[in-house]
Amino acid sequence: GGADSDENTITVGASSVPHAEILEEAAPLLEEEGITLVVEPYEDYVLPNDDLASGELDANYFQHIPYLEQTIADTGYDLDYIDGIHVEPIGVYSKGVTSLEDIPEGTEVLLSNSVPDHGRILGLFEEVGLITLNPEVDKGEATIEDIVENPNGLVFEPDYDPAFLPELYETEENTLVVINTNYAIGAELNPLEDALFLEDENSPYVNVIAVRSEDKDNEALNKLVEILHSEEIQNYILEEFEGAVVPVGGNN
Amino acid sequence: MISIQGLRKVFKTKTNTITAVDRLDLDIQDGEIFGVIGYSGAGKSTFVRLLNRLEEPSEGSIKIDDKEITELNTNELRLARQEIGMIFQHFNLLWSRTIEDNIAFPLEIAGVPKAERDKRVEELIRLVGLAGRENAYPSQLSGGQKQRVGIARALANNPKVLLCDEATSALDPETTNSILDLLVDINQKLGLTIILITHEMHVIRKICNRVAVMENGKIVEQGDVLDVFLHPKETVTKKFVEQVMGNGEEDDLEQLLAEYDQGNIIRLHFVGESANQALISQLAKKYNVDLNILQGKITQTQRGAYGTLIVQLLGNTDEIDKAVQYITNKTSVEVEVIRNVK
Amino acid sequence: MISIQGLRKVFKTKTNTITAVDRLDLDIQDGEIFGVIGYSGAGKSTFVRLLNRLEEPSEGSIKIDDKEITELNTNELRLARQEIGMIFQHFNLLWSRTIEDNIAFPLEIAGVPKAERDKRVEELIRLVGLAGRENAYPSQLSGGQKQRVGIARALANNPKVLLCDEATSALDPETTNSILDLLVDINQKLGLTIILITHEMHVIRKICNRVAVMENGKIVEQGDVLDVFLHPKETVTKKFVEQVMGNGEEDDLEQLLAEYDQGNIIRLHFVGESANQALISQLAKKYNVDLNILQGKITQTQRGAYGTLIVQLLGNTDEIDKAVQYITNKTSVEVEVIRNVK
Amino acid sequence: MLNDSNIKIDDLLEATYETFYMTTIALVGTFILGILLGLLLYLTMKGGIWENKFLNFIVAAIVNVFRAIPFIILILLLFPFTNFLIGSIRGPNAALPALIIGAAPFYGRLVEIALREVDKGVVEAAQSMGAKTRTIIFKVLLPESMPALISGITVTAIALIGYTAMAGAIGAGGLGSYAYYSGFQRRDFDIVFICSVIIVIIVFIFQFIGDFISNKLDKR
Amino acid sequence: MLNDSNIKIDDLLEATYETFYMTTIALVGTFILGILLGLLLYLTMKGGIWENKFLNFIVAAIVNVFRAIPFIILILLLFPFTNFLIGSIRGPNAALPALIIGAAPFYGRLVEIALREVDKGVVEAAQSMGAKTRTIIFKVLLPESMPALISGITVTAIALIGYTAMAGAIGAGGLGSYAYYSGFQRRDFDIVFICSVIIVIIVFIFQFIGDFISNKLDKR
Ligand SMILES: Nc1ncnc2c1ncn2[C@@H]1O[C@H](COP(=O)(O)OP(=O)(O)OP(=O)(O)O)[C@@H](O)[C@H]1O
Ligand SMILES: Nc1ncnc2c1ncn2[C@@H]1O[C@H](COP(=O)(O)OP(=O)(O)OP(=O)(O)O)[C@@H](O)[C@H]1O
Ligand SMILES: [Mg+2]
Ligand SMILES: [Mg+2]
Repeated sequence: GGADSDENTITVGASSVPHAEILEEAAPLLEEEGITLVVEPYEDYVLPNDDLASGELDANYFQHIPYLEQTIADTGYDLDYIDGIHVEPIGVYSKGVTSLEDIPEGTEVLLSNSVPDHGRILGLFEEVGLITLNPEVDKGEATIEDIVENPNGLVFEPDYDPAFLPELYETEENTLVVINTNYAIGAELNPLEDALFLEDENSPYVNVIAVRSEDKDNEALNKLVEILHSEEIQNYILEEFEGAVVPVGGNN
Repeated sequence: MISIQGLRKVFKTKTNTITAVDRLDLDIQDGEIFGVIGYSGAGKSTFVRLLNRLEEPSEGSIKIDDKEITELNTNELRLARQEIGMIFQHFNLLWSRTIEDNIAFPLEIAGVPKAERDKRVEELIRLVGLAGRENAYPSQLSGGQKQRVGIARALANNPKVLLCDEATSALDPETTNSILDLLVDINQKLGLTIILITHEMHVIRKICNRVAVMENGKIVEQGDVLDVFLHPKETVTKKFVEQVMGNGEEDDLEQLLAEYDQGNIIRLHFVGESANQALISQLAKKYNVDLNILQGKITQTQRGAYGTLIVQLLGNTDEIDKAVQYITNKTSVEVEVIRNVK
Repeated sequence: MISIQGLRKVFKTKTNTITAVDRLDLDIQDGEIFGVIGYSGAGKSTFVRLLNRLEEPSEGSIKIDDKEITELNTNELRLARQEIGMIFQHFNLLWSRTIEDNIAFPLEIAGVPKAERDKRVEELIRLVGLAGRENAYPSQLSGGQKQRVGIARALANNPKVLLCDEATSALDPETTNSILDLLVDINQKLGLTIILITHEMHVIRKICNRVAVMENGKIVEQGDVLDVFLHPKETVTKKFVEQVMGNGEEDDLEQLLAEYDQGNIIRLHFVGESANQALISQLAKKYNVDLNILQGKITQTQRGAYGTLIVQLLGNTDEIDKAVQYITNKTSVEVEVIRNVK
Repeated sequence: MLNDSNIKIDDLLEATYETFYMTTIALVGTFILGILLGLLLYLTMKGGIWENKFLNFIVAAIVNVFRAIPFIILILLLFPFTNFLIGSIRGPNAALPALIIGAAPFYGRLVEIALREVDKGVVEAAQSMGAKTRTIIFKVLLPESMPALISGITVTAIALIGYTAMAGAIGAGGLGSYAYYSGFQRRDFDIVFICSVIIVIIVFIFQFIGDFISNKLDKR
Repeated sequence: MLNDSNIKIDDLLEATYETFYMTTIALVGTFILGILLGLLLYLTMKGGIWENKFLNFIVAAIVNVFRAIPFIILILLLFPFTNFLIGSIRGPNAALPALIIGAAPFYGRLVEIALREVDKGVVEAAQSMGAKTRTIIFKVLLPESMPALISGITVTAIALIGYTAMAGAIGAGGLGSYAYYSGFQRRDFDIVFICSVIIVIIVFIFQFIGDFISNKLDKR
């Protein structure tokens, strides 16, 4: 169903984890309100925005704000978002390095090859004081070239499939490995205990319900956000994802 | 019907340049059975393959039925080829098809309807003695059986010209004979022109009208089969003729001379006149000599007995001389004295 | 040397069950050249393929050099095979190797050192008349040339037993003779045992000691070549013998009878005794008859002239009768009266 | 072990169905298109029936270009075409053009290799009978190379199953993408394991059918 | 158009080098391992020299299983092995085991197909001379099927180039991953285009070399 079908049916594109699962949890609650939610799963980060802009989707739920903004800047799509739903905090792990203070000179940092994550990761490194980024560059778009100060001489290697990072953490002992929390938990790491340092819930990388600008006030879509912010869903998120996904914008 | 001029085929390999067919001229009449003989490597297979342009000539012209084969375009060539059957030295059967379907193949190509095709195939399978094996695959046949499938296939579409490359060399004499009879039969009934490569002279003798002898890509001798048999000019031809005419092999002769160490030994060539058939008995009556037939072969031709006998003459030297003179002067039998005892 | 008992090979196909070799018993002596003849499909190729177990026997035993071939394990079989050369009906050359390397192949297998190998190969290439083509590939050779490569290859490793499956059927008579001479030579010098399948009786005549005739997978007749030639018992053998003995083909005979419509016509079988070679001249002297030699073939064997002549007897009926009686009673020549004029 | 897992039988069945669906349909298309390409390569090659250096180069270029393009980029490039053809760029059907166009050039090469193994003698025999090129193709080349063609399509089928995994990127579903996204990405290795087992079974089925047909047809 | 782009010649050269490096090394491994597997499949098949139903099944199973596993998952499964062998699980070298083990079963099937096309007569000829199986393999089977084996490895090489793109997941680099991550992900389609062109050129080079050798060796 596209935007032009039934008023009370909304089609939302989502990444399978955790977005689609969260939506599936919300669907029955929405049904009670007389709104049918169709979840269209995506495994890719380009198409959901294309499809949203072209009208195939009414909304999507897979990206954080900086990525959405980047896409709008790149494509000129007239997109906006209603509100944030959750954060998937990123953490830095290492077997060999045990404290922020004694990171050896020239330590390698292994990070995801997903370019949209890079600004976020570099921002985290700046926040804990390991590097300084060019202040003229938007944090969200920062790349490795934008590092102006790097006292520890860290070597950033943005070449790895995010899913493999836990394995790299296991074998490449003397490196820093940046792992998305969902992968960390899957690999039976405890982000709070095992991470050298971790994003907090104030991260700007909150995943949002994105819509076409004209639909920002669409009743059904706002209802969806409302339900996603409900206590029931937020508790579900906390329990289901064991801390790898942190709900935001709710009442608690 | 078939007129070949200056035909030439050169194979270039890295190390060699081989002129397989070398400026060959030849005319073959309509309805003729034309034999081609020659040593292994003489260029016989290449020659027939040039006729239907399976091999592109390097030079020269080939006219079949007044069509210049070398100038036909693809489609014309295709149609011309439908009238030229070919039996391959190495069979070239389709392993994916049964015997039946292999034989039906040229009929399918010519667009013969199924019912008619089946009839014709059945008939051919019977003719080549493979009834009962219709559904076998080539890999399940013996060499001679494959050869026969190849023959049946070449005949299936009633071609006007048939090119046979050692069509019977894998066959036993009985089967060979029946195939040859079949060919003669078709030749007479339908006026099929046949070009027949073989190294078996008895095949030539049995069914060919004319014969050409190839050596090093050239035709070194050609003519009526009988003429060539009677008066072979080239060494190669003589060797071939000896095969069918008897054991003229030189080492045999030496052995013979050693064994029969008395009297004269002469070779008599009977050249195909019935008057001379009684020569031996005439000589015995006329002169006081004993004639031992040591070796030889006599066959019948249209004009009479023809062949060679090696005969030992025992007796008085004078009588022997007279006998030999008699043969030389009074008969058409050619005599060659191999050993003269004086 | 080779002793075969109850050998049997059954091919099962979906539609047919074919007993290609059927309870065959045979003994072949050391150093013998043993011929096998038979119609196409008789089971000859299958038979030799069973001897080196290229085809697994369905039943029976094969002893070569007192080794039970059917019971050898893989490695023993391998070693046994190195002593058994084989010439294939369809050559089976490796297209990826030059002539030279094809011939060297069995030597490589036997682990002959390179220098020796090269020498032997050069020698063989010369022997089979392919000098100058050492570096050609099989695809660049004529049928007969391929056949010769196959022969050279089979001989390369000086085998003790040689299995020849129509080794000369693609060859012209000249080449055939030189190959046969080569085989006899090796046979005499090195005591090579040869099993030779062929459909050319003159090959059998020329080099074989004994011959077996196969029909429907069975050996229907066997014995000394001369005996079999002299007294063929089975129809199939007679047909083969006629091939080499002359044109005994029935339709030829009828033609002959029609052409020569006077006098008696008899067939004389000379059975290989030199005493009878002068028979024709003796008869001419003794009786008042003319003897026309119409057709026939006489060849020399170790014991004397051997062969058949078809002779027309012209003259007084009485005299003719006497002459015939003389032959019957006083000579070892067998006489068969084809037409008797009373 | 499996109790901890999030495997949903329904999803698994659906993924299996999708894999089967995509593979089978794509296979048919690949077979046809691949044979076409393979024949073109074979016929136009040096010494071929339609010897044509230029055409051969063009076909080879097309084949090579499409084999060279990473599958994921191929999907992207084909969006306009897919949209025109299927009316959508998502779901299993939308994956088909990319699957076929990705696999056909590959199969085309296998077809070419198979055709080159056909005995030149039988092609000559057919030519000597005055067969049209069409007849030579359908009655000689294809039947005589059929065992190798079938073995080749079996190999391709299995490569296609691999491609379907990547087609997950456009929501085509299938076992590969289920294994990757629901299993691998979520580190739920039970799903990976189960999916792998099912894929292996499917591979065996294809291989078995392929071998069976190929052996059946081989009358040499 | 290219002026807007972020293409860095150095990165491009490095990616090209990585692709070449991985493909070439993996190709050698694949050739050896694939021929081994293909020979095993051929020799143990029904009617083969080492006819052995059980062994044939086992080898076929191994081949099928490894062909079936999606490449990305294969990489994961091989981590312990790779770590043991290479001492690291990242970089071009760490990609090699997965590349080889991913491509070899595939090539193994192509080898099997090629071997089946070898004329049974010449194998029999070698057997009749008392050749060891080793001799038959190295002096008959492989030389007689060499044109098809080379064509097959060419096809495999090009599939391998595709695999190297996926090997980017463990930081192996290469053009495919450069195109995808620096180009596609950043919507810098010039990079995608340039990378594609280079890949196409590499494919042509491999194909050209393969065709050349294969034609050279074909003496039929
Ligand atoms: N693999 C097979 N499957 C089925 N039948 C076979 C097979 N091989 C041979 N035959 C049959 O067995 C019989 C004997 O074949 P064989 O090849 O031994 O004959 P041959 O005497 O050598 O004949 P030729 O002189 O024509 O070569 C034939 O009828 C043949 O069709
Ligand atoms: N494709 C080729 N390349 C190189 N030389 C060739 C080729 N085909 C044939 N020849 C050579 O040309 C010559 C004539 O060959 P052809 O096959 O015509 O001989 P043939 O008379 O049929 O002999 P045979 O009786 O042995 O079959 C031979 O010396 C052969 O080696
Ligand atoms: Mg020839
Ligand atoms: Mg035979």
